[in-house]
Amino acid sequence: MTTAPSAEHQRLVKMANQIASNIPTRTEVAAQVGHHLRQFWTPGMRAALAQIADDTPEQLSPEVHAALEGMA
Amino acid sequence: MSVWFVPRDAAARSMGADAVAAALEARGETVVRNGSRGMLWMEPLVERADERHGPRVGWRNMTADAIHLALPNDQSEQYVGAVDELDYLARQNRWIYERVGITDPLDPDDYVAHGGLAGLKNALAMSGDAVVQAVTDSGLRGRGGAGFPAGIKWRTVADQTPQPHAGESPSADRHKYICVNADEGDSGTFADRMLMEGDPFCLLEGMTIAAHAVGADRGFVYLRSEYPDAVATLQAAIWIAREQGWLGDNILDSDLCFDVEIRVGAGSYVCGEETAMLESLEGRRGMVRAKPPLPAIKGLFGTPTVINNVLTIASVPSILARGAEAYAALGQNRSLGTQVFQLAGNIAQGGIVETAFGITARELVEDFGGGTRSGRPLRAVQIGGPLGAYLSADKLDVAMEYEALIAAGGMIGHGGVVLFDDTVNMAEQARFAMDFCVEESCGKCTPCRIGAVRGVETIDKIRAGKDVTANTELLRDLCDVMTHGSLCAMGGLTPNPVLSALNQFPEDFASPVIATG
Amino acid sequence: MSNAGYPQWHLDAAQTLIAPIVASEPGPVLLCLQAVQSHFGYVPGEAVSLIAEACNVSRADVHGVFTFYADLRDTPPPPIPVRLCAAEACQAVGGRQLKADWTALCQSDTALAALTGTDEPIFCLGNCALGPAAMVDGELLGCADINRLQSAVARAQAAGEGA
Amino acid sequence: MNMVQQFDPAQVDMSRDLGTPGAHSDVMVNVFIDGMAVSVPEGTSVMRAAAMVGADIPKLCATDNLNAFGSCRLCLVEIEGRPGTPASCTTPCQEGMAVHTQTPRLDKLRKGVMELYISDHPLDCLTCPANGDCELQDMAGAVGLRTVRYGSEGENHLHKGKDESNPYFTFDASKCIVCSRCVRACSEVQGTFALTIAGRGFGSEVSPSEQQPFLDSECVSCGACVQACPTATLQEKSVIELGVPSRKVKTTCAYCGVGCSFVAELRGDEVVRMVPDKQGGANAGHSCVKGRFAWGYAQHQDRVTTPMVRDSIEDEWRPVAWDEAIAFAAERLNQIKATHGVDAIGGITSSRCTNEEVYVVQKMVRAAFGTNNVDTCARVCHSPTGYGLKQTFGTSAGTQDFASVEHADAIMVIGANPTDAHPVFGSRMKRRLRAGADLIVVDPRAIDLVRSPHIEAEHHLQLLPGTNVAVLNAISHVIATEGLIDEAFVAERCDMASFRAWESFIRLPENSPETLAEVTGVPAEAVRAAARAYATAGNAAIYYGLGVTEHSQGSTMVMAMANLAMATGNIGRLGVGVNPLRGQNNVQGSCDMGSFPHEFVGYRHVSDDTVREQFSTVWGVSLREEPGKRIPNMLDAAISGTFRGIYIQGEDIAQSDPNTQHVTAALKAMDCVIVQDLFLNETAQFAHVFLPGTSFLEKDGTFTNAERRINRVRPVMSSRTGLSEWEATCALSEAMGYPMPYQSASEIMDEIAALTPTFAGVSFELLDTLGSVQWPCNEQAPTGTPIMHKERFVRGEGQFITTPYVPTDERSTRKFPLLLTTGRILSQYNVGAQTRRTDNVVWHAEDVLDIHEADAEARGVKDGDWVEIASRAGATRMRVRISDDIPAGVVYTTFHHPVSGTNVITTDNSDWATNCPEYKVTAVEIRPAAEQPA
Repeated sequence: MTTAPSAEHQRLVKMANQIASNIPTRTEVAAQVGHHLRQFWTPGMRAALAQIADDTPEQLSPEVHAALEGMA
Repeated sequence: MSVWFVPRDAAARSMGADAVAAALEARGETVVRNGSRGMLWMEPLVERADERHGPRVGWRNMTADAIHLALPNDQSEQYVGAVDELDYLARQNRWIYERVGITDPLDPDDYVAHGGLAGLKNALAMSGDAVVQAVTDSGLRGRGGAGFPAGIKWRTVADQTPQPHAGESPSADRHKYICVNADEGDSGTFADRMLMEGDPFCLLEGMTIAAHAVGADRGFVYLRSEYPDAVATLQAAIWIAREQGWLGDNILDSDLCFDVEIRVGAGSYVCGEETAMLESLEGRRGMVRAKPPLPAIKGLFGTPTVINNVLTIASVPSILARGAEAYAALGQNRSLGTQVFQLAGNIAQGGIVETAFGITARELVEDFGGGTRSGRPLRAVQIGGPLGAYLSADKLDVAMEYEALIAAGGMIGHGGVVLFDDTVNMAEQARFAMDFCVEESCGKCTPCRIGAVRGVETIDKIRAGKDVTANTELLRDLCDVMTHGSLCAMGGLTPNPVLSALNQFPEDFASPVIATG
Repeated sequence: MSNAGYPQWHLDAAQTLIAPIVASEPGPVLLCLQAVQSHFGYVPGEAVSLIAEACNVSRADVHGVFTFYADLRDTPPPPIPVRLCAAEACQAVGGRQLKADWTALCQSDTALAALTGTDEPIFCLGNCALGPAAMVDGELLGCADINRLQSAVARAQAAGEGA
Repeated sequence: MNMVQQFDPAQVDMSRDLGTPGAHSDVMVNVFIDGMAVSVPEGTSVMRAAAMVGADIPKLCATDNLNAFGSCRLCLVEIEGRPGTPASCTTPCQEGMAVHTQTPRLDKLRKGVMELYISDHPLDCLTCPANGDCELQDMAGAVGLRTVRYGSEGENHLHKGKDESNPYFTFDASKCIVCSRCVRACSEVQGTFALTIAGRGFGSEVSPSEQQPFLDSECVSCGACVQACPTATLQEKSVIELGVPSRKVKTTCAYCGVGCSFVAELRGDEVVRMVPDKQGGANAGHSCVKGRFAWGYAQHQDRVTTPMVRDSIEDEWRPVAWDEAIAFAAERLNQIKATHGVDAIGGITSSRCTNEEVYVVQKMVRAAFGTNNVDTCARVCHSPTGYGLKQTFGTSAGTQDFASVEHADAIMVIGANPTDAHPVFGSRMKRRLRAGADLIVVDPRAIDLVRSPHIEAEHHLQLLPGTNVAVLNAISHVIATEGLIDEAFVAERCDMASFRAWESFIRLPENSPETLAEVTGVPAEAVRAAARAYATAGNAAIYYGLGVTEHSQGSTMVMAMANLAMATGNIGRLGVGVNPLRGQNNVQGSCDMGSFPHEFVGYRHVSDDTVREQFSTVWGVSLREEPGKRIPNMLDAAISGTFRGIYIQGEDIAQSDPNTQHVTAALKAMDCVIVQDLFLNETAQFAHVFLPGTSFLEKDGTFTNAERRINRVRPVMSSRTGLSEWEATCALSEAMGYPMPYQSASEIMDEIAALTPTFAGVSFELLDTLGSVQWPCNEQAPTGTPIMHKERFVRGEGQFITTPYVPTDERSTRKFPLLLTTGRILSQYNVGAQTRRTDNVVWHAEDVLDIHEADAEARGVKDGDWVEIASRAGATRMRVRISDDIPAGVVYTTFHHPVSGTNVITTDNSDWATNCPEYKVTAVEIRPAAEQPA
């Protein structure tokens, strides 16, 4: 990826990673992150995150990737 | 080798006792600084004994310059002979004051040798309840003036559960306190002071017995700042008592743990009122508290507290030592035991007279006191301090006990008797009573705070001859408001001297100029 | 003791003075005020804040206590304070006259007045059988008269100079 | 007795002054007052018993919010079988007592006392500001005083000067009767102890601190003394200026989340004063400097009362009629909707507005805009509370009423500063602390509660900003490993599986105080002691504020506190609980009212088909099932160009939201910004439509305070803008094609009640009857619910949630070595829009930066110097104050003045679950600066 990510995308990345590292469970992180994203994020934000996961996968933690896969 | 006794009492010192002691010491004599015998017109009364505990002979009004007279010549005009045989002492019945003047107040061995600790030892062999019962049986009543039965007060405190200080968490230490009111502010009274200077261990012993009786762990003596000698002597006695194991943990090897501290007043007469004293002990303004709650239930720092006067507490060791029954056999009616009367003012033979209740004022004034110092006719006697009534000279046959004095329109107060000769102006004394209230009112309640000021002004108007009839009526109305409306005895009793003067000596209120109505 | 013996007011010294009181005594405000006064001879305004802070009460609290008690003062005492008893037992033996005489003397002798201060009345020194009573620089006098007062002042002065 | 009448205590009008406080006892005693029998709880004073039967006894020093004092001596009575004339205020009723309140003897004594009072009082009743509102005057009449025989030449206090230093009230010592009511109010009610009596006897006088002017004293201007004064000695300047009020309206304060009830007193349409309502459920007659005095902003000249529009933010504002402004706004929003879709617009509701106003805004967004892009300013303060308490207890609200604190044995205050930010509750808490409850403060700063007159925290855990969760985990670790868990409570009330998971987590060595000491800066022993104190107190209560929520782990922290309370059984009764102290007056309400993008009214998720169906039916539109955008997402999308129009109700996001540069960039990027507010605030600089708002004095509706108490806000005066705010919102909605034809605010509440199970029983009628009510209020709880989770948790079983500590990204570095944290002070409120427009500025004219001496010295900064504060986000300037309230490495400031630009330097880090900004931790560096900013 060469284009600079937008502030909006930067925030989504940060939010997703932060949710993954803080979600209060140690056993079912992916499911809980997925649940959280469905509860509180707009469909547009979720779609944008999925796009980021495809475009720049290194920005997102493995738990976020797992969560996105679980939601798909 | 003879031993000399020179009192360390403040009254004796005020007449030069220190110089006399120094002069004797300079001559290489052995000097013991005892308390005062209470024959204050003789101070400094210097005594000599052939041995430490032998019989003593005395010289009155001794000075350093005259000491050489005493040494070789027992027959100087100041010589009084065997002191114990002096009529003034021999006619007394000393319980509280049994050691005062005899012992070195700060010598613990002397204390024990003269019967000290006997009461405490007896008490410790009894249950706390039994001690309370003994005090109840003795008929001992508060010597501060109100005359409340000490046993009932102690019983109330004994029945309470110790409490943490107000505002502390429930898990904090729990306490009960013994507070001794040594704020002896009444003019004409000095028995507390002389006891603390002359036999301080007696007070500490009494407090310790009280602590055992009610389950208290700490005691305070609230002592007025005007008594620096008493503060110093009592403080020294506390240190010595701790060393002796008479205070502190496991007193006399018992389970009792109790210690005493002095709190010095700071110039407030009202702090002699028990709730104001508590406020002051808590470090606050000495404002009177409304009752209830009673201090026995919520007292110092909100905990159950015994508050007694010095003489009340100092009566306790001898009651426990000699028995409640023997004590109750003294006195009359509901005034049992002995009272320490103090003879003062314009009096020839001022001092301490401890005797059973019931003696008449006339006996005290004439037989003991020997009339006025000035030699002029006696005009009035004020009994019971600045809040006590004036009695005219013809009313002295009243028995000195609580109820009889109340019936006579007076009060026994703290046992002070102040004499005035015929030069006194009783309107001026009435004005002073109001003025004293102006000076010393705590300011909490309106009748006292404003009333006293108006009282002075109204008496001034009467004395100046302004609308005398109307203003006299106003003064009487004001006295009524103060008597029945004041929060404490300060405002409530100030009308006593005012009205007694007005009623018995109306001629003094007539204007020196014109007395138009 | 003459007031020449009082050290200069010093905040840190005052702090050291009151710290153990605050640490060990419940209700320490009055004790702190008294400790400061007995050490420095008076309680300067600065001490009020110091004591309030140390005792964890308001300045108003301390001020209220300070102004309630007649003993407490916010200015240094005179070198040799003279106080005459104004109560009844001493009135009965000429206390009022002594007071008037002493006041007159001080009015004519300004040095004496400066030395002994304005006589603040004191009500009862517990010497009521030997009145009039007076307190001269802490020394109790019985049967006081002008001469005895003056010689007591002189004694105190000499003791102060000797110290 | 032949004239005995039985009296029914239920008939007592409690708004009267009964003279002494009520007694709490189950034992009743029967007494006869002037022949009338009355039964009162043991401990009730004779005065109160008499007042209950209508036999009012004259009094001056007694008032029923202060302990009996017994000084005025007007209230003397006679009691059969007892000598003397005791004061009725200090005499408790005893069984069978027969009291006479009116006898010739008493009449004479009372007249005599009154005569003394008047002999030292100016005879200027006719020109006195309190004429007609003076208890001394009333009592002189009551006792029938006709003459003062002492004359007027005696000693008096009439020459005493007047202290006018306080901006809001005067102290006229010549009128003082030394009843000590002011002194006692300052001590007993407010707990500041700024007043005393100086001197004694006739020389006694009221003294602020050391006989200083009020303004220079320790006084915090709460008004309790003015309220308590029976004469004109302490008198509101507004009363002196405007005269004694002629009518009264009960309403609710619009400042903090305490939600004090006030009686607005007016002359015509002009407010003369605001007096705290004795029957106010939240404040019980107390007030603070803001609510009591700082209401003048409502009439401030800066206030805009006409709608305005402009095509571009470069243009000048154009005042227009309401119709035109509404049409303008509707057209712009509809245009954006048509061009960019419904997701391109949204709205923000305000916690300063009423429930009804908030409700219509979120309804407009969901129904007229057609989107769930609605959020609230609670996003930036208490959103983690809603999230965390819902997860653990099942409801997004505090568990107790305020009065509960009076039963707490240990109080843990975390990240809150009640004496400044919630002063009326702070006073209540302090009263309990003075009575002996233990206090644990968890805060980087030594707030006043840590040590102030007569209050001292037993435990102060002075943690580094950002380590709340670590400290709470350490506390819970101690409780779990030292056998302090309330096993019975947990077994009975909580989900055991979640408890076991939590317990095994919390017992891990990584959560021990020893392990965490380095991270938190709190010594392990201090943590252990505090944990034991909390767990063993009996009743332990937690109160917290924005110092908990405004962190990257704000939600985690809320859950950690909930875990702690459940583990120790401190939930579901008086004296315990987990209690948020809400920032603004209606934070609770704005959250309740469906302001969050994922929830309908009553915290029900938009994806819940049943709920959505219900709303669709009542509202007559289809509603979206997916959450909308939160504020930061809206702003991001604005910068990206996909979000283009916003309706902002009463919030100044350009000043109050973090990372100001980012916020302003977003606002600038939009096509239509509609601001509804009292003043042209910072955000309005970027607006196209300005809709004038109404002050609380003009509103009709309800506020819900931090204890879930729904209070009525009543219009004290007519709207200065011509419309209610909800009317303006409805007009816009209608102009956009979705009519909301409400006739009254009451009708809006009826709709809320119909749609919300927890509000089912609420109506204006009920509130007017009961005064206030705490939700849930419905069939099961017709008079409301002071204490929640009593028998069971709202969610059924209490849910433990593991709370691993995850450090924030915002860490001190070599470049930004200090941690900045922020807070409030007493006299100012939030961004200061209201309080800066009042005389409250005399107490706080500027924000300053508190810095530890060592940090100041290392940077060559002295007390009072100007410094530059720089963070990763930006820089601003401020004056410094050397302070030992904070540890080295931490700096602190308030954010009440826009010039301070505090949010220029705060970053856009936020809570992981709710995006509540991390205001409380910003890594900064301080440099000396030559001059103040322009």
